Amino acid sequence: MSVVNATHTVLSNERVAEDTFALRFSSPELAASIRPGQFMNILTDEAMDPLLRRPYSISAVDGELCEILYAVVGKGTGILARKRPGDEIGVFGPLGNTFGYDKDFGTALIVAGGIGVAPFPYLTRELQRRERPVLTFLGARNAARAVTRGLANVQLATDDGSAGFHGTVIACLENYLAAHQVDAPRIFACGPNPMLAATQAFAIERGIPCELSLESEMACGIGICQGCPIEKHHGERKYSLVCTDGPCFDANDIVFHEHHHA
Amino acid sequence: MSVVNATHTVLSNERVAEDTFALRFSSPELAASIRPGQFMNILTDEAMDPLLRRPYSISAVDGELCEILYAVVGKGTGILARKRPGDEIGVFGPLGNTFGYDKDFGTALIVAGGIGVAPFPYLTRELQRRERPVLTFLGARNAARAVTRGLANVQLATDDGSAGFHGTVIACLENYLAAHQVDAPRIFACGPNPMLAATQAFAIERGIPCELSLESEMACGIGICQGCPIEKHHGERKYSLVCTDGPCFDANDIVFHEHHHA
Amino acid sequence: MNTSFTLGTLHLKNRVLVASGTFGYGNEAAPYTDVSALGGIVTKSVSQLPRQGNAPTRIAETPSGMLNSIGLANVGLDAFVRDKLPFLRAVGTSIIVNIAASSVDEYCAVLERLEDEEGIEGYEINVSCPNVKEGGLNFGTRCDMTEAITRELRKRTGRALIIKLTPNVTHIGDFARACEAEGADAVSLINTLVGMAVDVRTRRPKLSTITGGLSGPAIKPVALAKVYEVSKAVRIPIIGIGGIMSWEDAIEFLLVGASAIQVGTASFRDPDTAVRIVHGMRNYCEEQGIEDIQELVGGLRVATGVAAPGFVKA
Amino acid sequence: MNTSFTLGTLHLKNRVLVASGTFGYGNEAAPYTDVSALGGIVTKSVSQLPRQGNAPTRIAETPSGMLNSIGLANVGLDAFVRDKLPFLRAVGTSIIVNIAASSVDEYCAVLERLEDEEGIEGYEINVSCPNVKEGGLNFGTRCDMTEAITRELRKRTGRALIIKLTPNVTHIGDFARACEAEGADAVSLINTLVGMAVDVRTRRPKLSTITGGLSGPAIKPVALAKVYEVSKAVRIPIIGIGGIMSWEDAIEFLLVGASAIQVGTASFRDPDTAVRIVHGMRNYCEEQGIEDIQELVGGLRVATGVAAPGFVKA
Ligand SMILES: Cc1cc2nc3c(=O)[nH]c(=O)nc-3n(C[C@H](O)[C@H](O)[C@H](O)COP(=O)(O)OP(=O)(O)OC[C@H]3O[C@@H](n4cnc5c(N)ncnc54)[C@H](O)[C@@H]3O)c2cc1C
Ligand SMILES: Cc1cc2nc3c(=O)[nH]c(=O)nc-3n(C[C@H](O)[C@H](O)[C@H](O)COP(=O)(O)OP(=O)(O)OC[C@H]3O[C@@H](n4cnc5c(N)ncnc54)[C@H](O)[C@@H]3O)c2cc1C
Ligand SMILES: Cc1cc2nc3c(=O)[nH]c(=O)nc-3n(C[C@H](O)[C@H](O)[C@H](O)COP(=O)(O)O)c2cc1C
Ligand SMILES: Cc1cc2nc3c(=O)[nH]c(=O)nc-3n(C[C@H](O)[C@H](O)[C@H](O)COP(=O)(O)O)c2cc1C
Ligand code: FES
Ligand code: FES
Repeated sequence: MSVVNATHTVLSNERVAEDTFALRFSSPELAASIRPGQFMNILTDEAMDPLLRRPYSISAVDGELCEILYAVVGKGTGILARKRPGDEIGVFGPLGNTFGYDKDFGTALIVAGGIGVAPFPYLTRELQRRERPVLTFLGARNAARAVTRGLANVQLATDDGSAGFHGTVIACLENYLAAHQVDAPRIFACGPNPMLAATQAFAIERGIPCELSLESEMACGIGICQGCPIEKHHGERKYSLVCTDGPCFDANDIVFHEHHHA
Repeated sequence: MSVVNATHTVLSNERVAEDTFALRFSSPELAASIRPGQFMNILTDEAMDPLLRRPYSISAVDGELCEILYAVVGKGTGILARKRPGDEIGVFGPLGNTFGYDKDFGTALIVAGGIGVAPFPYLTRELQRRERPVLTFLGARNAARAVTRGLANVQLATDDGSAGFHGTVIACLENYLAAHQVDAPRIFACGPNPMLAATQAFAIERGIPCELSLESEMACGIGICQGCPIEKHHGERKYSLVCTDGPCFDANDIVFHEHHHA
Repeated sequence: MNTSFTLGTLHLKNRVLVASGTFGYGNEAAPYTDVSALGGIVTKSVSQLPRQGNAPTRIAETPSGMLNSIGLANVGLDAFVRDKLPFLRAVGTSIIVNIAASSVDEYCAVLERLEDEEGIEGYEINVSCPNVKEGGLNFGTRCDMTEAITRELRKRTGRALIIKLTPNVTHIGDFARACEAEGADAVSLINTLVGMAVDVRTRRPKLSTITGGLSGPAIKPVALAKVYEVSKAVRIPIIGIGGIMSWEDAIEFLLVGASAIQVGTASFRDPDTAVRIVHGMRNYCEEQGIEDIQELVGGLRVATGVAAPGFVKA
Repeated sequence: MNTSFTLGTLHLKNRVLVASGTFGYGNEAAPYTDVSALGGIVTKSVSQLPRQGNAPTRIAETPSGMLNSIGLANVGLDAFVRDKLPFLRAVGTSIIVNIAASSVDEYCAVLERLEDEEGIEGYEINVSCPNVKEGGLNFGTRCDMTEAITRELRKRTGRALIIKLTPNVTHIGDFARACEAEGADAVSLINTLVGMAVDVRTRRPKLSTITGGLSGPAIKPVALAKVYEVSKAVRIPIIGIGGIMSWEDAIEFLLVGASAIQVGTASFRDPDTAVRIVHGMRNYCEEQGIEDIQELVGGLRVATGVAAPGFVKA
């Protein structure tokens, strides 16, 4: 595995939706080694505040170009949003495991909530390269925040009904499956924990194989801080680490807790 | 007094010598109120590291434009050097007292060491407006670091002799005064403390009126932290504050200590 | 919407004070912020005689913090009463005089002299001072000495008596309990953490006194933990101090148990910070439909049956 | 140029170690840095039985620092010996096993079991653990308990015995003296400061355990002051820990009296940090013409007749 821990130059950093940006940099090594579902840790500058890197999923790879999609929610993403072409960022990756896009299934059902859409343009490309049918269910607060770039067969659901289906992305998925026949589906989901918990419940109830890409506060991204536990049903270890055992987990293994809904 | 405590947009930030930059921004209020010798406190961004603003002398005022000259020596100046037109900085000023350019004297002898040159383009302009003769003695490590913009009748002294007089700026001044007759001189000096101590000794010995613009670590710039003391010979208070009683002091009042030469 | 807070003789119009030694005597910052909008001003520590303070260098920046060793530089009791108090009285905000001393007698003498003066609503006692009688051992690090100071001062004033605690102790709750037992109206915390900085180039300490006091955002997590610990130990009100830079920080201190807060180092970065926090807290309460900000005090939501504190707890 | 350091059975090829709990068991970080270039690895705390650790959330970032409440999550003694030690033995750097326990007996049992194992050069004892017999009171905050642990462990090993001190005490020098008196080969400090963070939005503590341990650059000034204090109290070597991010930071700790240093939180920001510090220190010594890095230990230049420490000192 070729690991990248280097400073890279920002090539572009455009606004692609409300409070949402796509940042691109060139890294032949990372582009060659990183796979859908994996992430990288980004350091915005040398200042000690913020102290820790932030994890970002790889959203697209185009030749030597790597792209991340991010929503501005705080300190680190705020600094990132002010980066301009020519500015530098520290990149460390690839980190974590990948989606099971080579597993045995028929149709890929991508379920994304908010910025949880980030890993899916890259996953979609890899699925299409394998000529696997892809249906995408995208949940967003409103039309202005929906990011559809690089996705396929998008069913949009908005909380305020400003576009597409008026309701949650799960309700949207449920409706769709009631009306259409989908052969050997497999769900790939990423988004806020409440949405993932709902996806998990839905998938288990319907007996649909399902992978969840989880978030957690993280300090290191490589398993040395033990800071990113997620409770599992099975196995002698009570907790797994989101950074190294994940971020992609089988929906059957994960236990969501009340604090996940904060 | 109209005080400015606002965010301003960087208009330009060019390299003017080795590790030395001139940064310009527009502030009608500050331009109208700030005088030669005064300074402003600049906040580079919202991050908590660096925590404190940094003091910079006003180096030039041109209509509504304000300019600072700075040398990259550490954290804050490093961040400042990466600012580009369009980026923002926090500006707080004017702070401190001014040079006595309206006092009663004949010829102004400006003595600058290194980045201590910063306040003098603006002082030079004000002196020339008053049609007072100005002689400038500029000390620099080498030719590449000498910043002569906005100065008048410059005698350059370099530590390595790469340009002008080979030696200290004080020796250069001494030679000059030995060879020339200067009527009712008054010294305005700014630079590293060892240079200021030497200037002080020279001025007192020759009985030349002399003002020193001092530096000190500073937290607040307005007299509320008591963090910037300078020992004085006279008065019942042992210490004065560089930020509010200075930064410009009469050479006769100041006591330099060994730690100033660190 | 009610933001006020009453503590014996002390009536704060809002919960935001400026911390001792970080706002001078009010007059210095007046050109740069609306001092009258503050809940109150805690003065620079006043000692019986003027103090010149420590030799330079007195301050050093650290990551998200700063070290200081000002050495209680202050004009002294007489000059304070003569030159500083008149301005403070006229400001239109509550005045709390912070007292520093090197013996119990000196604490008493300074307070007694101030009792004669109008316009002082309360006292904050800086016990983080070397006790000359005990070879310079810090009053605030010994429960018995903190107790003695509180007892003697309580005898001498009906005005609000606030003891300012140092965080540099093992069990700060014990100190708060001692103050409560001896009749203090409130405790304020935290004072600075002992810290040090070194200049690698010169191989010298950055401060002339070698060690100094660490303040700023770097210490906020420690301050929150200490306030929380004290809130479990005493019933008297707590004034929270330490790294408060924003109204969000201020609310955090209220949630863990502080009835009011003090803004310190933040005023150096921007002298208008405390006033901005006053407005920020008000807006937050209005948005949240909070009628009395008192609702937030101690309002931390703790999940029932929380795991025992981590091994790193003292 | 000599960078090595010997401490009883412990032979460090250089002065840079990685701190317990911040580098796992060495194998996790091996793909990202040249582990063999380190002076040594201090393992994650090992307890007699496996510990699952605390519930999420376990970490929260703070200004220039972070809070953690991992809860000693570790594989336990048997799995450590079986699964982790073989890799560590093969790394080619000194191995120090950090031991955590909830009773003196457990400390002894873990150490005795490890005595049978090859390739362990020393032990670091994490006394910042709740003592079940004393109602969860932290061993490290009581001199007598720290003393007892040191005494009992000293009886049981000839290997380097390092006691890791907590900073959450009034006079850390007393604890270092107790360790020295009971025969410890060295003390390491500091462990984390007790801290807390609150999420204003949810009004909940950010950590599941409410309070946690503060680490990172924010605490470096406190760590330097504690190391300096301990260096005045004992003759045994000190291993400095706390907010070390660069070789300059490392040199600062040597100057104030540390014989070696540990890199903790910095490895999360960049797992290659400790190795970069090894190289940075070497270059510095070469530039300065320093033949033996020992010259720097305690080499702080203090002006004679320094003013008494400022009022803010504990
Ligand atoms: C494996 C992984 C992949 C991720 N991929 C992406 C991505 O592709 N695009 C993207 O925009 N974001 C992604 N995130 C989340 C992203 O890392 C956080 O949004 C980011 O750390 C917030 O940083 P900040 O400094 O702006 O916010 P902060 O100032 O640190 O925090 C702002 C708010 O966000 C919350 N927060 C901070 N970090 C996290 C976190 N890791 N998870 C959940 N809440 C958090 C805080 O509690 C706070 O309420 C990913 C997270 C993980 C763990
Ligand atoms: C009244 C006044 C006016 C000034 N005007 C200018 C100016 O016009 N242009 C300019 O380039 N600089 C000026 N300075 C100095 C400038 O403020 C410092 O160079 C700057 O604070 C360094 O910031 P930094 O973060 O880059 O360095 P830091 O990382 O803070 O420190 C780097 C090195 O610089 C030293 N240092 C830091 N601050 C000071 C200080 N205030 N005085 C002396 N040494 C310091 C530190 O000890 C350290 O060795 C002025 C200082 C004062 C007090
Ligand atoms: C420069 C400076 C001077 C201080 N002087 C005093 C003082 O005279 N008396 C006192 O009780 N506290 C003093 N303090 C402590 C502050 O009042 C406050 O308790 C501490 O700085 C923590 O708050 P902060 O992090 O918001 O600054 C001083 C702090 C600083 C930074
Ligand atoms: C996530 C994390 C886990 C830690 N785990 C342990 C541990 O298991 N045992 C121990 O003695 N110290 C532990 N520590 C404390 C560190 O070893 C170190 O003493 C402290 O973090 C200060 O150093 P730093 O600022 O360089 O991180 C841990 C620290 C962190 C941040
Ligand atoms: S983020 Fe450190 S172990 Fe997962
Ligand atoms: S810088 Fe604060 S008093 Fe001068």
